Amino acid sequence: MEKLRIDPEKIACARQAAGQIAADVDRYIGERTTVAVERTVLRLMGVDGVDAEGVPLPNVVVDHLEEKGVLGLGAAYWVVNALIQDGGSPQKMAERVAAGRLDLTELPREEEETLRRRGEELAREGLNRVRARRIQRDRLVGEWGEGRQPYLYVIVATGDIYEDAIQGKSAARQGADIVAVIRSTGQSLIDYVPYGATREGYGGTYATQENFRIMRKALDEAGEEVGRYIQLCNYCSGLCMPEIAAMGALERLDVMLNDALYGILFRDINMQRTLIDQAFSRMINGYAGIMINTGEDNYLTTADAVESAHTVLASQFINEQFARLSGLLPAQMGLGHAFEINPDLEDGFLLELAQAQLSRQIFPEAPLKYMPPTKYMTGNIFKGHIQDAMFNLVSILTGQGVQLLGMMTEAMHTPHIHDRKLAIENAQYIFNNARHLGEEIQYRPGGRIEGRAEEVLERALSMLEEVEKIGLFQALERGMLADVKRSITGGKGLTGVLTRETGYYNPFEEELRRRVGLPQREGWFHERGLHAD
Amino acid sequence: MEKLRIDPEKIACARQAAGQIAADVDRYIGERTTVAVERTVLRLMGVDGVDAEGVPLPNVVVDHLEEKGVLGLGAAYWVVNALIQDGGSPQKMAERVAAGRLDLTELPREEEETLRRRGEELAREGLNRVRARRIQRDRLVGEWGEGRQPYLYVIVATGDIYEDAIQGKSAARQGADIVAVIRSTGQSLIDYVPYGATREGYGGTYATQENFRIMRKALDEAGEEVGRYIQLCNYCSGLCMPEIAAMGALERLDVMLNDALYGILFRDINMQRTLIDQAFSRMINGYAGIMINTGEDNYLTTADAVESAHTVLASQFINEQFARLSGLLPAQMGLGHAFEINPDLEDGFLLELAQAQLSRQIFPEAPLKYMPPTKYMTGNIFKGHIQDAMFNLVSILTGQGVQLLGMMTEAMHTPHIHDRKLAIENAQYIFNNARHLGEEIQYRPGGRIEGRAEEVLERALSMLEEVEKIGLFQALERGMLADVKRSITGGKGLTGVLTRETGYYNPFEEELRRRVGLPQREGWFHERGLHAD
Amino acid sequence: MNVDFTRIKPYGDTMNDGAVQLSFSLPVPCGEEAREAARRLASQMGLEEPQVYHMADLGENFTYFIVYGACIHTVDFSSIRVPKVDSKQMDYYRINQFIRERIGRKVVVIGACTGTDAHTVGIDAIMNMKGYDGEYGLERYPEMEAYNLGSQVPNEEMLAKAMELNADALLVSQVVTQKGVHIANLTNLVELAEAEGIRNRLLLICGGPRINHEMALELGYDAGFGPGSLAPDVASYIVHELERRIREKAKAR
Amino acid sequence: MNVDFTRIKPYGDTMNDGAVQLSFSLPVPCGEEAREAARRLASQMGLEEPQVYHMADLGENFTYFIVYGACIHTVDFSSIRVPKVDSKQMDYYRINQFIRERIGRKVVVIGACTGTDAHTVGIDAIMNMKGYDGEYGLERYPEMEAYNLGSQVPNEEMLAKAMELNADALLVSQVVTQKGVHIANLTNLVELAEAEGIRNRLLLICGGPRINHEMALELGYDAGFGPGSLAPDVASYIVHELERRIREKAKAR
Ligand code: B12
Ligand code: B12
Ligand SMILES: Cc1ncc(COP(=O)(O)O)c(C=O)c1O
Ligand SMILES: Cc1ncc(COP(=O)(O)O)c(C=O)c1O
Repeated sequence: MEKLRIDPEKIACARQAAGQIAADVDRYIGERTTVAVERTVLRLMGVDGVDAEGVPLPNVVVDHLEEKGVLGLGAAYWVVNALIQDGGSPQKMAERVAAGRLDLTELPREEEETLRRRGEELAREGLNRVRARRIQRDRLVGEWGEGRQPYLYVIVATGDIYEDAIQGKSAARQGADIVAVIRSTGQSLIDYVPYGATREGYGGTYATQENFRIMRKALDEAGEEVGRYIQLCNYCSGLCMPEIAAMGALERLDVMLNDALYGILFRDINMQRTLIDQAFSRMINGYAGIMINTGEDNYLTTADAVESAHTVLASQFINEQFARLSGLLPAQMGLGHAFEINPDLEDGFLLELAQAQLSRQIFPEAPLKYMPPTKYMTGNIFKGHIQDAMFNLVSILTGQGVQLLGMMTEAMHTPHIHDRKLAIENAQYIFNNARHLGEEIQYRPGGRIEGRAEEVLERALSMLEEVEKIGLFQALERGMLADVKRSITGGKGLTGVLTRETGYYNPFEEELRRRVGLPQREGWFHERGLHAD
Repeated sequence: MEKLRIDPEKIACARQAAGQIAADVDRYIGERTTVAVERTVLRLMGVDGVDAEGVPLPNVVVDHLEEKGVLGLGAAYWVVNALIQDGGSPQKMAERVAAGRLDLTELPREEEETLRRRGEELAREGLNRVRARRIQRDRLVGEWGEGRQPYLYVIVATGDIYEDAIQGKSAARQGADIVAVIRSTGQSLIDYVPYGATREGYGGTYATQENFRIMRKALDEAGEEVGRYIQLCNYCSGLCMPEIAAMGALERLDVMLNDALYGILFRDINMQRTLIDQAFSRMINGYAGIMINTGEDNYLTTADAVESAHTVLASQFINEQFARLSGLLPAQMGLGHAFEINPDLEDGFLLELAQAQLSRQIFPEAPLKYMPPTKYMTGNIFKGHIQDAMFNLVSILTGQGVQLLGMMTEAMHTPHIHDRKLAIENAQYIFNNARHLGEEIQYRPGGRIEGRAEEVLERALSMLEEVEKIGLFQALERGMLADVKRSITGGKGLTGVLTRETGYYNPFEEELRRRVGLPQREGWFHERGLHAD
Repeated sequence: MNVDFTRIKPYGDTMNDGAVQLSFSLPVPCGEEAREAARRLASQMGLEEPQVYHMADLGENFTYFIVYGACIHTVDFSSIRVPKVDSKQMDYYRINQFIRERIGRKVVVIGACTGTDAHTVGIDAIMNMKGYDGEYGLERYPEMEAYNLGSQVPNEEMLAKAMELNADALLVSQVVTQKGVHIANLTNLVELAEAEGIRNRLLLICGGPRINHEMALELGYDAGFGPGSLAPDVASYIVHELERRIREKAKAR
Repeated sequence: MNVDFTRIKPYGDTMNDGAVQLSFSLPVPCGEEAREAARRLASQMGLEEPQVYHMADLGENFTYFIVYGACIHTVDFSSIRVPKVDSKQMDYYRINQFIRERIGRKVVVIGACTGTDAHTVGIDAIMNMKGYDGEYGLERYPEMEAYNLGSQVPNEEMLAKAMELNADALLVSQVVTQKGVHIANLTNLVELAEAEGIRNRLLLICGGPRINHEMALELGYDAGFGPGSLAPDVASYIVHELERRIREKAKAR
């Protein structure tokens, strides 16, 4: 139902501008890879574990290749070569590299065709494991059922994965549909993924494959008992973005925070690095049937929610296009926005409603991820609790997809076990008590709400047109998003960006593109060749 | 703005039926008086204080006349007679009766005209005092300003008038517009008004004239400081209904709980008694410029709010007509209703909205008094606080007049000092944040909300038509209201009902009717005479 | 996570973190000294690192606080035993059958909301014909004679009625609890019953939102029923206890 | 109402009624024993007649409680003294004037959100050109050289910068406080500064939502600023303290 009369022409123009912006970037990143992408390839081949110093084996192998200056051909090239020459598994091979007993670059080089055959085989095996997890998810959802939208999404963030597991199970029993394990501060800036079960993080728990497993098991147990598949969420973000995608795909995560720009803007990660990483990570997420959640909500923690509402919308358009380029379906696009308007603003609720309804109409198939009030939450837990109630009301009124539940204790600590209970009760009460209100009300044509929606769309459109003109990199340099200026060569992780050399080989990307029905990069190389002459 | 399309014909029919119901009762009560009415006459003449045993002088005098079997002529008759014969003030005269030094019935009897002259004089004096208070209120409101509707209405109920004063001032500073002092349990059933400042009540504080004064002073102090006239409310209800009206008029109360049926249904007060008392009490309230609050909300504490919604509406119609007959203006009719639907009902919010909007449209000029959730409030203060928020939202959406603020601690205790603060914050946040939402939304024609409103009106109408047929007394006997059956000769206070004998004299009623522009009862006597033949 | 049930502590997100939320007002003007006073109070209550997260001026020199802290106290959960009404729970049909078979006469029950209390919804829930929450009230029970006297019934009147009807059980509801008025009222009824010499002939049962069995025993009642009680709970108790007493009396003879 | 300020108590609706609201969870299964455990815990905290008004099963053998009771503890309000940053509060213009007149050179200030903390809004509020809540940030002050290093700045880097720029004051923001990470981080900075031998040449100032002046002093800082602080608060403190130190040093020579 189109509730706000907004100009479809403007929506189409905005979408087209975003498409162009993403396409430009895609052309750029198609020529590059990163250490994280290469480590991901290794992980998908089954490389796991750490060396004697605790360095993850994917890092050991990639560092080894980088040291030798040969990573531009892709880690897969060297590993597959070694496997053919030397036999064994990728894991064994990595262990030998770690032990200093193997130099991948010193082995004789196989012919391309042999390499390709073995590489494709490995890719199929790896991705079949991913597919198996996806099928398993579908089966469990079928068996146990699942919550209805808006999904109740809560976080656990004790820092200790075993406490997280308890809190997650408790949340499931309380009614949560999605449980996200928040990451420890700082993890996003470390250029490897920690290993094993971890018990001390700050403000969150480290994302490790073992931790993923522990949580998955806990939520499956609870889900089976409560008769509702409980979705597990983590952060596919930071310097290890695609690796985490791979880990999540292998451990049956269901939802991933995964934004094309977040790391650049909020973690000062180099923009080339993040844009390359996100593309590969999203292919994996897409294929794994994972729903991504983008991070537009974060804009409003530093910028003003009324003033900068259009930047959220503009970014949603961009995220949508990047997602499309990685083969994500609209139903997997949990585009983010947030209820962050100052609660003391007269008629602020009307503006929130306008924005939420606008997003709903512009992205009709996306399970929009709606973030709760955080910035204006204070130590007054009682007031906070009703801010959260109003947030829940907007959601049920406008049909959001994922409701990241607000906690009355937002201003003090990551959620305590009962904070979640109260938050879930809050949402359940409001959703149920006003279930069909959205169907029953109409917005006054030309009124404050419709007017606001128009204004936001208008401003998003002109921003996108501007970005399209100068390109995304320039736009980021000028601070057009979130008021944050980033330089194309600044930020963390730039050294991990490499140009793909001729002969670069990534069988997983190829296989993914094949399976998802995306055009091959090679195809694009050719195309470019054509365009170039 | 007519937001729900409801049949004006049905509204008119319902109003007419209620008019007939009230007119029938009015005919009946016009022939009767009560001990409370007579005590009120004395109070308006200035009789106050207690005798040696602590019995209020108005009671002493009225009991004296009743004992002598002469109250049917009206207390005024005897007192005015005594004043003319004996000189002195009504107060002095009452003191002498109390001391056993004067038997009013033994004095020689003056001629009617002399009596009338003196009686009218006393009435004018008494009512001039009331008028002065009213003028004073208007002046103070002009000087200090006042809150905007929906007024924030809170209660104090410590049992100790001095604590009440503190709590009331604190509430005023927190933002309250109306402060009500809740009465101690049991006061409504005692047939006299306690005297002096009182410091121990249960679940509330006794209504006494001195207590009124103490609170009035406290709220004036606070009001002047905060720059907002703070309205004082009490309970004009129970066996002393009209006396309390007089006390309130004299002490500049601004709002009075005052319902034509509440005492009958919820306190088992005899129906004749209450109906006679309410009529006189409302004349006083009307002239004093007091806003009354009716008690339809109470129906929903015993009956189900979905099932019995129409009884609330029906009763509002009846209360409106009784109020009209006593000269109250629509702007003084705080007709009651309540947010008492089970919060766990799917779409319950839609039903609440329908009811509130319906009342709004049917009584466009009345400052509707909207009561918060009470029955479904539990020890879960957090859930309770958001139930209150939704209640506040309905109010601002539908333009209610008086918002009796819900307290998160409803299920445990009368409000603590900070409960009020949190409740006020709640309302202020919601009212401000969604200030013009009501203007911006429309209800889907023929939708769930409109349908519900129609249904409630329909059922109220047929109920009123039924009551019109059998008369209000019969209807009460059959338990048609609030599921409570009362007999016409049952309940408390029947012995206090008297037939007005020929020559019955009540100069205050006459003067009130004159000043308010109501027809005199005498006129009505004539009329009846006409109809009778 | 291992829990030591002899020393349990509040839990926020880590075993034994002691997390507790508090709120209260103090009769002091709002300001840093007030905040410190709140902190000290919380300390005395055994909260470590008390944090005043919110402070609001209530006017008239009162200040409101929301505080979190880590509680140092522990409770031995393993040793807790709560006295409960321990009669076997039966349903409507079984109760009536029980009366027919084991008592052999109608059971007479009188209920009321006593004193100045006018909250009848609770006692009605237990007694009314139409029932509550899916359970018929005692008036519906064919093997019971149930009288609901309604609200604001003086204790004297209730006892007089008990003697008149030769009641087996009195059901007293008390909802208003401000300043302990329910305690005074309930105590008064027991005293009157004792003075009349009929205490032992009656099952005295009280109920209400702030009543629990343990407290009822302390007040001299035979049983107490709190929030959420339903007719079968009370009836089960009544008939079992009645039968026990009848049996005992028979034995004594 | 007379208040005895040497013995203040929580207040609900009657002086000294002690009314306190509590909520917490216990790692025990929901039930009557859990309720009793909650009551006992509240008793130990000094609440008389603790009432568990709400109890909720959280699953996994955890139970949540909302409790009210009457606190027996009292606080001597009359003796409370709270250490405060006590420099005279000046505004933007007066501060710059003060620097010109009494210090005679630009004041160099470095700010950062240190460690792994990325919450820059607070430090930005104090430093950013455009200001916050109607007050310009330090970057705008003509008589100050203000450097905002941003977020996730290692302590070492911050100190290196301080030496490089010959800073007068370091402004450290810490917002994440879980498991005391801010304490560890703030302490580490002081230790590093001492190790470098530059502690005395610097004003060390910290701030954040859980910081207060008293605690900052305890951690070895010169001052601490909590929620709601604004640039002029900090700047007033800095310039006064700096002037005092300069004067003292001059005297010492
Ligand atoms: C409905 C209601 C009213 C209605 C009562 C209508 C009626 N006919 O009963 C009206 C509007 C008339 C009313 C009036 C007042 N009320 Co009132 N009322 C309530 C309310 C909202 C709900 C009570 C209720 O019906 N609960 C539902 C029933 C089913 O629950 P229950 O009583 O606990 O009963 C269950 C069990 O306890 C048990 N049970 C109860 N009794 C018995 C007895 C036996 C023998 C057994 C076995 C079991 C049993 O079984 C029941 C079913 O499970 C409460 C607030 C709240 N949400 O609780 C305030 C509340 C009880 N009222 C309160 C007050 C103060 C008053 C007034 C005194 C206010 C005033 N000054 O005007 C008046 C005066 C009444 C008087 N004289 O007593 C206070 C009491 C504060 C306190 N703790 O002392 C409350 C808590 C509200 C508040 N926060 O201020 N009230
Ligand atoms: C905005 C925000 C974010 C933004 C930050 C954006 C940015 N660039 O700053 C984003 C979304 C990125 C974010 C991320 C995270 N956040 Co955050 N975030 C918040 C939030 C909502 C508001 C903080 C804020 O901006 N306050 C407004 C400013 C103006 O207030 P302030 O910081 O108190 O500053 C004032 C004073 O304290 C003082 N001051 C502050 N610093 C200084 C310094 C000096 C020298 C002086 C003089 C004064 C001073 O002056 C300021 C102005 O008055 C809070 C919740 C809340 N409502 O408080 C959570 C919160 C702080 N975040 C939290 C967490 C856990 C995180 C994450 C770790 C979660 C995760 N695992 O992903 C991440 C990681 C961030 C990291 N590495 O540090 C927790 C911290 C829990 C705790 N107590 O430890 C909070 C409390 C939320 C919660 N309940 O979980 N967050
Ligand atoms: C898209 C996205 N990624 C990641 C994060 C988490 O931050 P970090 O990078 O510190 O794990 C967020 C924060 O909410 C986010 O929105
Ligand atoms: C109209 C009316 N009168 C009086 C009261 C108060 O009851 P009481 O008669 O016990 O004072 C109420 C209760 O809310 C009411 O609604």
